[in-house]
Order: sequence, then C-alpha cells, then structure tokens
Amino acid sequence: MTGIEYRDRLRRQMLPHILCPGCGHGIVLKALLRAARSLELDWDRTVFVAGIGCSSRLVGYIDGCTLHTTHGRALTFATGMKLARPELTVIVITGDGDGLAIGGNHLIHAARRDVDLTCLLLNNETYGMTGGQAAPTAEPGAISTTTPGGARERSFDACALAVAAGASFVARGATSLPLELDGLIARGIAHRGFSFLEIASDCPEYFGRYNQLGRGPEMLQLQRRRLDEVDRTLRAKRSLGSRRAEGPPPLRTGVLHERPA
Amino acid sequence: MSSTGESSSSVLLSGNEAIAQGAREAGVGVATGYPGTPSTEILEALVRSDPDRDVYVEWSSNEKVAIDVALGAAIGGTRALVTMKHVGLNVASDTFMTAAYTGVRAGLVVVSADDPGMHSSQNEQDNRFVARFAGVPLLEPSDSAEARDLTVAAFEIAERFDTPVLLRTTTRIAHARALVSVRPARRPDRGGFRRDRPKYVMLPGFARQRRIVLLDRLAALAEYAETSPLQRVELGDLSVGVITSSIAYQYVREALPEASVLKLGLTHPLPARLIRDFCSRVERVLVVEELDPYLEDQIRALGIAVEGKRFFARAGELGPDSVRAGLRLAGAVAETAAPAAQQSPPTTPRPPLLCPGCPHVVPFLALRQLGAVVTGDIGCYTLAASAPLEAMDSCVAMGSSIGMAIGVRRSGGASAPVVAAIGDSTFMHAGIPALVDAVTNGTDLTVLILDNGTTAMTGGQAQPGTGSTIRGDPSTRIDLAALCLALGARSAEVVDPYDVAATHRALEKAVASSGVSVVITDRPCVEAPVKVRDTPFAVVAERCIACQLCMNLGCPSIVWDGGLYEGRRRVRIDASTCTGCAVCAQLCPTEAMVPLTGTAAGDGR
Amino acid sequence: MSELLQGNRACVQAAIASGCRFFAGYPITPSSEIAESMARLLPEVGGVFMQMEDEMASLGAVLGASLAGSPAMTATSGPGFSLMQEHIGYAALAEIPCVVIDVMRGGPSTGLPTRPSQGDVMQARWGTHGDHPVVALVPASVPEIYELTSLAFALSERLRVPALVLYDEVVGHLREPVDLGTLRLSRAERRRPTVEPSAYRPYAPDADLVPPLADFGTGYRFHVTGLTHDEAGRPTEDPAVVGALHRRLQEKVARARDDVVSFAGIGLEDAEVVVVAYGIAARAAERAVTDARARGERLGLFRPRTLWPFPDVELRAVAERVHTIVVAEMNLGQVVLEVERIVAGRARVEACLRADGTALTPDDVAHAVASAAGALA
Amino acid sequence: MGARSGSVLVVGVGGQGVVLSSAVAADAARRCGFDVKQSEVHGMSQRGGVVTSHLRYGDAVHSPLIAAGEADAIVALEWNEALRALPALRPGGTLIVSVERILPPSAFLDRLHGALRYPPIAVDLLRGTVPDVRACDATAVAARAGDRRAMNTVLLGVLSRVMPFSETAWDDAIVANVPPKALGANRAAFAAGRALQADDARRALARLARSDEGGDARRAAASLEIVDAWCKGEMCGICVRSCPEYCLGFDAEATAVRVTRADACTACGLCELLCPDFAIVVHPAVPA
Repeated sequence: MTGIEYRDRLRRQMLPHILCPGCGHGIVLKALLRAARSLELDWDRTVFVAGIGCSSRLVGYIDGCTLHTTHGRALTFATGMKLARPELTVIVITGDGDGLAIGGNHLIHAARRDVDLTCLLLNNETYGMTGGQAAPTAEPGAISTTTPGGARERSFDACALAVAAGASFVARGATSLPLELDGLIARGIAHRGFSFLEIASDCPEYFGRYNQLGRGPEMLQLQRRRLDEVDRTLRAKRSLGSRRAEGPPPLRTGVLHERPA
Repeated sequence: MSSTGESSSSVLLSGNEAIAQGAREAGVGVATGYPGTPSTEILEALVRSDPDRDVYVEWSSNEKVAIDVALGAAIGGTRALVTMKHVGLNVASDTFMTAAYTGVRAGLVVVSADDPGMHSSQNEQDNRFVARFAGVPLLEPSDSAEARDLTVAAFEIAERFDTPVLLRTTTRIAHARALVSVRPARRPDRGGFRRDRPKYVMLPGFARQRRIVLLDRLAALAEYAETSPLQRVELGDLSVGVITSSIAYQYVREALPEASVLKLGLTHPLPARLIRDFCSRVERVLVVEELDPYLEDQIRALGIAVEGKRFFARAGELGPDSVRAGLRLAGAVAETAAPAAQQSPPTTPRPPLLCPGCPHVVPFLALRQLGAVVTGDIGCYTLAASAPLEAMDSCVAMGSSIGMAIGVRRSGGASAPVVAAIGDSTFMHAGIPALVDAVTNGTDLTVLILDNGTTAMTGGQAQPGTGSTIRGDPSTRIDLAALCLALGARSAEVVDPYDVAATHRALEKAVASSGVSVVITDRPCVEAPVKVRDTPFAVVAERCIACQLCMNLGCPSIVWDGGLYEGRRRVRIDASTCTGCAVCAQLCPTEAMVPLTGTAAGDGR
Repeated sequence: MSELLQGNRACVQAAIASGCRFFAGYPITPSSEIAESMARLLPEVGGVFMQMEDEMASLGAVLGASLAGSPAMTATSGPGFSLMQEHIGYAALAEIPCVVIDVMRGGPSTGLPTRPSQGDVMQARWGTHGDHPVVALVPASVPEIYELTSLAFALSERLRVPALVLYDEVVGHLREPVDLGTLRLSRAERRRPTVEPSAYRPYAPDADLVPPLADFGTGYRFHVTGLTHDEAGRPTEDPAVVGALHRRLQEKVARARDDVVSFAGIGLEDAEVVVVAYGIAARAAERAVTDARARGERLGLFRPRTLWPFPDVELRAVAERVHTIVVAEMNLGQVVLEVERIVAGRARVEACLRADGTALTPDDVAHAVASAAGALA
Repeated sequence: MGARSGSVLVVGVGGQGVVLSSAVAADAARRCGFDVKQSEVHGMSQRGGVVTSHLRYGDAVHSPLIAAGEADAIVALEWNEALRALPALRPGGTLIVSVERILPPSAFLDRLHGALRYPPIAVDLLRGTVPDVRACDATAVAARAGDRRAMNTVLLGVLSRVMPFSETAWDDAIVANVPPKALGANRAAFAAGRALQADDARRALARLARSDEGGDARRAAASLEIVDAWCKGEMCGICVRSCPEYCLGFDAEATAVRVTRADACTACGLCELLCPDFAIVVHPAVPA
C-alpha cells in the first residue's frame, strides 16, 4: 500500500520540516507525491506553487519546481505560469487563511476561470504560522487567540464556495484517510480545468490545544468522527438524554462536483 | 404415554421463578433486591406474576438498602422478600447481622444465590456460614419444586420464630427449570407497624437483651430443626448413608438410587439428634456437599465420624460426574467402566465478550492507549481486562474501583495515570461514598463512569440512572454529572463513547487535571432494556487495506473476510449482529466501513 | 513614417516589440488603454492577455508567467500601484523580471482619477517594505514612453529586478506624431543557466552579481521563495547570508548604473539656475527654459529619465556650477527632497510644486525661477 | 434412569437461541407427561460466550445436568461448540449440528499469517467416531423457510425425528414458547427441519472452505526504517496510536519512535501512511 516510492521526491537536506509535531500537513504532502508518481507526472514540467502559511511551506520540501509566493496569491502566480506555459502541470498548495481569507478573491476567480490548475486547500481551521488566530473556516464557537470567547462568525464551506464559483472539479479529503487522498489528488490533477480539493488537516499545536481537541492522534480520529456517514449515524442515535455536547459539523469527503471544463 | 397427557397442576419453572411463586403464595407484600447473577430473575418473575401490583417491588440501589427496605416492611407488618447474589449479602450483612437481633414482625426472607463454579462472580463464598454467623435459620432447596416449598416455609418459620430467614440457592438451582406444582397467589397481609423500641432500637442496652433473645431463639430453632418436615430421611441400603443438601442431593440420588439419604432442607441450626439417629442406622456416613465442608465440620463436631471433602472437591460446582467419581473413590459405588466418552477434537476457546456495539469498548481503548492504571469494577466492562482491550488492572467488589484507585494513587507505585472505571449502576451502588472520600481527602483521581442506563451484566435491570422502576414506570433519573459535581468533583464531562476522539480527549484531559475529574460516557446498552439495532455497517472490500486496526475493538461482528490484501486478511462485518455503532468507521483509515444502505453499493471513488 | 500615437498605446507597442508576451492587469483610469491594447495585440503575437481580479493578482500572474520564461508586464495607476507593492518587493527579493507601468493620477486614495499627478514617485522607491533595489523610468513624451518601456524590459530581464515606468495621465493620454522606425528599442535577453540542472543554484550570481534564471519547465528544478534565502534558494535566517543577499541585490543594480541611469539637459554648461523636472512637468520646464534662454537668461534644465536610481553624480556636478536649482514637480515635494540630499548645500534648492490635478505650466516654472532669482537678488 | 428417559444437550453461542430451543424441547417433554429438568448457565456466558442447556426427561429426574457420555442427542447450533460438547454424547448417540461458524475475536489472533484459530469443519471425518451425525446448514434452511433467525428451530425439527415426543406436543411447545410474531417462521422452520434429509450442508461447507483460504503463511515480520532526526516523538505519537499491533513506542527521551514488538508487525503500513514527518518506512519482508 505504501509501495509507491515518494522519498526520492523529497528535498532530504531540508528535513526535518518545520511543521509542529502531529501536524497533518505532512500526510498530505506524502499523498500528493504518491499521486504525482502514480500519474507519472513529468517532474520537469510540474510546478508546485504555494502562498504563505504552514501548508504553503510544504512546497519547499518537494524536490521539484517549487514556488513559495506571497500571502494569498499563490493562485495568481499559478494562473500566470500556467497560461504562459500551458504544458506545465501546476499544482497549488494553500491553506484556509491563505486561500479563503486574504486569497479568497483569487480562489473564486480561479474557479470561475477554470484554468487547468489543481488547488489543494489544507483546512486546519486556523492561522498556524502566526500563532493560532481564527481562520474563515473556524466554526462558530471555535476558540483562537483572536476569538478568545469563541468565534461568532459563520464559517466558509470551501467546497460549496468553489462549486458556486465555477470550479469544474471539487473534492474533499482528509488526512485521516490518507489513501483516499492519493486518488482524489490524482483525479484532481488529471482533470482538465480548475480542480479544487479541500483537505481537512489538523493543527494540534493551536487549534487542537485551544479547543481541547487533543493532539494529532485524536484529531485524526475526530476527522473520522465527522465523516458524513459516521456523523449521521451518531446523530440519529438515541442517547440517555444527558447533557452531551453537540458534535462538530459533518465532513463530506470524496468528489463532490465534477463537470467537463 | 399419551401425547396430549398434560400434567395440569405442574409447570416448568426455574428455581428463581419458583421462589417468586412461593413468595406470592406466601402473600409477600414487599420485595426488594439488587440484581446479581444468579438471583436476578426472582424479582423479575415476581413482577410478571403480579399484574395487579399487589406487591411493592423495587430494585434497590444496593443490597444494604434492599434489606433495610425489606426489614422495615417486615416490622411494618408486611411479609418481605429480599434477593441478592452471594456477594451481595456481604453488602447487606451489616443489617442482616443485627436483624437477627431485632427480629421481624412479618416474615422476612433473605435470598442469597450462591455461585459455585463462579459462572459470573468474583468469588465462590459459601454463604451457609453467614447464616450460622448471624444466627438465622438457613434453608436450602434442591430444585425448583423445593424452591417454591421452602420459600413458603421460610416465611412461616420467620414469623413463628420472629427472625429473618436465609434462603440459599445456587446457580444450578436458580437457573435450572423443573416441574413445580403451583397454587394461587395470596394477597399480602398488612399487619401495620407496632412501636416496640426495645426490640427495634439497637442501643447497647436493648441489644444486650436481644442477644439473649437471639440465643434462646436459636435453641428453639434447633429443636424445630429436629422435627421439621424440611428434613427428610430416605432409608434404603444401610451400608452407606449420605447426608446432603441442596443440589448435591440430586446427584447423590441419581448416583446412589438405593442408598440411605438424610436430605436436609433446614441446615442451620442443624438437627443434631436427627443426624445422630441417621448415622447410627447406617454403617458408613458420607457427607456430600458443594463448596466448603459446612455440614461435615459441624457433624464431626458432634463427634460423628463422617467422610466428605476427602472425596469431593471443595472448589467449583459439583455435577453428576464429580459426585459419581467421588462416590466411586469412596467405594460407595461399584467401579464400573465409565462410558467411553467421545474425545473432543481441539476447539477454539470462546471467552465472554463485550457485545457488538457495546458502549464500553471505546473508553477502554482510550485508557489502554493512555497507559493508565485502571482499577475496575463489577459489570460487563470487566471484560475489558481481557484481549484485545486489555485495559483493566483490578476488579474486586462492587464500588471497589474508586477506593482502590485512591489507594494506588497514594501508594506511590503508579507513575501512570490512575483511572477508576465503574458502571453507572455500580457507582450508584457503592461508588458514591468512595468518590466522596477522594474529594474530601484531596486525591488526584479520574473516575470513568460508564453510563449505559441499565444494569447490563445481569440482563438490563433498572437502576437509579435508568429513569424507570422495575415495573417500567417512569421515575426520577439521577443526573450523574450533577451528582458528581455536587459531591465536589472538579469536573464531570459527559461524552459519547461512540465518539472515539471525544472519549479519548475527555479521558486525556481528565487524567491531566488535578483533583477528582469525572468522565461519564453516555450511550444506552445495546441489549437492554431496548435492543439497539441501527443500520449495520459493511466493509467496502476494495477499500480495506487489511490493517486490522478495527479488530482491536474485539467486536464480535468484525471478522476476517476471505479476501486478501498484500497477503493480509481483509475484514468483513457480520450485518446480522452489527448494531451500527460506527466506532470501527472511526478507526478505519480508508473509510472502508460504511452504513449498509450508504455508499457500499455505489462506490464513487 | 510617423503616426499619431497615444502614450499608452506606444507603451504597448514598445513592450511587445521588446518581447513582452504576457500581460495581466486590472482596469483603472488612466492606464486602461494599455490593457485594452494588450488584449487586442498580444494574441496576435502568440502572447497571453489576462484580466485579473485585482492588481495583486495581476502582478502575481505576471511573476508566475515570468518564472515560466515569458517577459511580462502589468499596468496600473496609483491605487492599483499601491496594491502591487507587496509583489514588487517579492519580485525584488526573488529576483523575478517584470515591468510595471504606473500611469500616475491625483491621489491619495481615489483622488483625481482622470487628472495628472507625479505623486507616486516616492512610492515607487519605497512603496514596498524593506530594503530593495528598484529601477524606475520616467518618460516625458510618447516617443520616450516607447523607448523607456523597451528599456524597462531590457533592464528587468538583465538585472532580474522589477522595472517601473511612471508617467502621468497627460503623457499617457497624449497623442503625438511618432516615427517608430527612428526610436531605439533596447534588447537584453534574460540570462539562462548554462550548467547542468543538477549543478544549478538559482541564486548563485555571475560576475555581474546577477544569477542566471532558468525557466520553470525546462529541466531545472529549484525553489523560489519570498523568504530570505541562500544561493540554493533555501530559506535562511543566517545573518551572514541574509546580509550578503541584501547587499548583492543593491550592488547588482549599482554596478549596472551606467547602463541604467540617464537624463537629458538643456544649457547645463552655462546655466546659473537649473530647473530639475521629469515627466510632463519637464515639458513645461523645457518651454520655460527655452523661452528664458531666448531672452538670454542663463537658465538650464536637468531632466532625469531614470528616477531610480537617480542620476545623482551628474546632478551634483551641475550643482557645483549653479547657484540655484529649482525642482518642478506635480506633487507637494518629493523628488525635491532627493535633490536637496544630493546637492547637499552646493546650491540653493527651490521647489516649484503643483498638486491640484492640473499640469504645471511654463509660467509656473518661469514664476518659480523668477521668484528664486528675486529671492537671490 | 429407565428406558423411558433421555437427555439432550443443546449447545451454541450466546444470542443463537440455545435456551429457547431447550425450553421448547423441555416443554414438549412435559406435554408428553415426563418429569423434566432443564439447566443452563446464564451470566457472563451470554456475552458472546458458550451457552449450554441440559435437558433431561423421564419418569423421575433428579440431576438437572447430563453426565459425560450420557447425552442421547446433542443439538449444536455451531460447529466449534459441537466439538466442545462431544464428550457429553453417549456411544451411539445422535449429533445434530448446523455447519454454522461463529468466530470469536480470539480466532483472529494470528494476524501476521492470517491463520484462523478454528477447528476445520469436517463432517465426514467426524462420522468416523460419531456414526449418527446429522449436519445441515440450518441458517440457510431457516432463511428458505422465512426467517434465518429461526435456525435453532430447524434443528429442533431434526431433533424431533429422534425424540419420542409427539408432533402435537412439539407444535404446542413451539406455540407456547415462541413470541407470536415469530411463530409462523418458527413453525415453518421446524417443519423444514423435520423434513430435512442428511447432508444439506454441502453448499455451506464449500462456502466456508473458500473463506478459509488464509493469508500468506510464509510471511515473516516486516522491518521498519525510522529516521530519528525527522521524527517528532511523543508530541506527535500518531504512529504509536495507529499501530494495530501495538508495535511502537518511544525511546528514553520520547523524542523518537522505537519498534517495541518487531515480530508482531504485519507490514500494514499505517505508521508510514500516517506519519506526517516522513520518518517511517515499512519494508515488508519478502516471502521466502
């Protein structure tokens, strides 16, 4: 299962990476490298573009053509690059703050343009690099350094947003389902047009700590707890009528939308 | 034999049902108890037999409360029955011992159901000694018919001698069904309370007087025992005489149909003259009894040379084979060639398991992963001590978990977190005082209360957290979290034990905090009182990577599939037993576990 | 053969003629004609035009295209120029060639969208945070827009710097007869690596302190980041490496100064008073100077065509010979500060300023010169 | 006990309906005028454990338990339990067994090799020692009769062929003991069982044989390559928590992961898959 070799695609001299213990982002990178390998992508014609944030740091560890840009703007660089040299496979890695707050406008326009890019948005519901501020994906009630009393705003459903904006391929994966990521990412890359993948990842260091969600292992379990079918099953169940807290919002994974570009 | 020839007066009853029947025939008015195998079905049968609600029946919060209620009822003038398993009598014994002093007014019958062989118990104590210790009469039925008869007799003896009576059964009596002749139930008499402080107020001055009354009563009872119809002499072949009681009698009768037998129904006080007389008529006397040499030692003390435990095991349940073997050893039966029994080919062991969907599994998975020292308690969850969960380190007695955890914590021997795991029913039974102890003495401790809303181990009886009575009537449900907080717990987090992450998190948080932290898991038992059978899950075979992480749950519904993945066995869920708890789906790293109606068929990935 | 050409169109023609094959922009007055022309003309030469969602995106796309090997540019005006500052800094640190046209209008904020101004000149120098080299050219006429836009591409590609071209609304919208055949096109190819891909270090400079730049997609795999980095492109916080990087970035432009810096002058050899002016203001000043010289007054004009780096050595030489320098610009005094710094007391420096949405006039300059002279007298 | 007596041992697994079957048979015996005793063990055994019910009938019955080698018939609702109960069968007695396999979790302990710890279902082999084996796939028969859960009653139908109880007594006993809503299915199941010819189990046997094909028995434990410098240790802990075999722990300083149970590793690869730090590589052992 792990038979697909990915280590030769790593800039080994850059490791260990700067991400915190238990951060799920590394799982995504591994899946991305496996997916790229399974597609037999021409490594000289594949460019990985990222913005600013923990997730965007991932490109630095890929032994390939990598571009670490400014906060929120990775998609703009990617758009220019892809249009200037269409033979390139351009894959963007962004985060929730990077891709939905400061870069939200670029995301919806990239989706609307349907340029043949693949965008992985790693959603850990927080600004990790800056110390755990509320991201636009943080659920109402989420504790962060900027929402000490709990977030009061509604959160983005990034996939719904991408669909509405016109992306021709929209999928959601989770770090707790790493092998599913391989397939989703590979399909996203293979898709002609703008492919958007939201990947539930975890920030144990800030979001997990502030919201008492545990560390990496528990946060991975929490993701699976949130899986649509699990969530629906548990919500439908009779309890003893006690004061059990409401669970987190459900997480629907898989390809959510696909149309020819 | 005519195929329609039905015996009109006899019905097939278990020993427990027969006790309930006897109590009804004796006009019992109040019946209490705490569930405990093999005693549980007595009160349940009693409720079934009493649609008109003539009898007040309750599951008490523990055996001590049960016997107090029953004693109160008895001195209030109503015949009362209290039922428990053998170890329950330890809990009730504080009252039991002194009730022998106060006496009763209306009949009070205490049923102790012993468990030789420890089919579902933590020890094998022989409660016949407790009757002797307390100085109360002891009755031992040997089958269902006698269970009925002796129950009726017990009430009469209780009233005649103004004493509680201990009716002692065993698993083999309680759970075996046999034909019983039944009579109609009698409506309870309500005699009314009569004030009698010297009798009921056991201040030392009064108690000293009652001690004398007790001894006098015992003397009278000893006299009664000599002539009681509950003792039966069956004379036959005089070369060997057997003194026996309870189930052992049946095995003896079968192995030695011709022998002379003194079958004792009232075994405390012992009928010394009757025994001497019987022994004098036979050439050799064997005592055949289960467990300890209770009869044997006392008969020896009478100066009679009897043999018993030389030939019969002191540990474990007797059976027709072991009794026959003992008798053969004793030379009482001919050394016949035993029938050539089949050899059993190697079989796979089948230890008891937590049920599919049991809400107790996940908390123990978490505790194992936290490396906690777990003091356990009495309930289904004790099974978490065995593979694959292997997450319990002690189990002694009802409510022991919390006190023992305090001790382990204070011993300095635990570098790991210490967690007391206790069921909701057990917590109500005997956990609360220990929690108070932990709080008031400032112990850092985590208490995991496994709240499934029922007494699951014994088959789903109501308890204070259920919100209903033994008759199914709604009642006030004790709010465990509020209770614990009121007792001074620093926190009392209620979690869904089907939520793997939340459960782990709550426990991890609790063990890291100071003071007494309580985690309460909240899911109903899947078996009782309501069978939970939600949409079962299925494994999408092509997604299964055969990591077998799900098998660590020990869920009986998860089995190997024929298919292989990289040489390892894929898994499959038995849809006929899966309750749809969704726990395995939260472990599965490939989302292979899906509801059967879900995407199992139309896999779009 | 001459034709009547608008400044913004001349800019487009120069860019395409100089190899620009990618344009990304966002509509904003008074630069919109550039985007409109690009949209028509770029596809004809196989280039790509993109209208982006904002100016940040525009310059982002330009930088992406540039890394893919396409000479690329964007065009904007003050508010958009403000939005581009982060990416100008990114281009400076990551050394990505790009050309940004800023057709200046009255500010701050939305200000005077259709009116001229020279208010962005200091933003061009210091608009993005941190130390960084910048090349900014300030054409004063349609032909000069053509020549300097071309020069901007050449400098940008050669030096791996963002090259800015700033002119105001009047020049941008001005139509002048231009004979493109007579104008100078600058040609400078981006230097690509000659080493094997495995030996390529994207930030290891050649002798001119400029590292060769490989196009993404040509077999060279490397990392480009806006973090300070070592020669291999790896992020670093090592003070020695960081300090050396910053010094090299400055020094690579300084070393090329003679090819970058240019200015025009009138009567500098005998002038007692010199007017320093750039862009459209210089054209008013030129009229004032030529009129004065016709009257026999010893007035001169010093007209920088490169604002950044400023032709400081040349102006200092002039200052040694004159007693007064009048800086005429359409703002409340920006370049005059730089002139004061350069002159450093060698001559009196006076300002002739206008910031009301209208262009400076020859009279304004004449008045300023006269009052400077009067003050002197 | 004279000729007019007999004993039947009903065995199975908790939840299969052993107690109900035994109760029906006991009731049938009672209806035929016999003294009856019937005994089973409750308690922990109902939690997926072994359930045995002893039924003895005759003119007068004392012991509620059947002595070893004295059961006239064994009704086994499950194969493993049939084998476990065999010593109770008298020589010449009848074994009625459903080729049902209920696998306890302990049957799956050998995850490395995939070897099932469960006795092979070999009906023909058994006939060597027990001449009268009546095997069937009771669940399949019950399913055809309307409800697969009535498999226990199918076996009662088979049993009725060797018991001296009248068909009416059986039917009355079923009516008296089975819940009304399941009555139809159970009556049909009983009839199907009574009508059953031997060897109705062939298809089930083939199916079970197929699912017995185990894993690669030659597999050796895998080896793990751990890059200490990349591992973030206990603060992460994802691999340690994910390992199905509890193979992993930490070094003394808890800064890196260590293999603690190398021989238990099945090379499932979860640790590698979930390690966010690229610090683990699983090298499956090459089959010899």
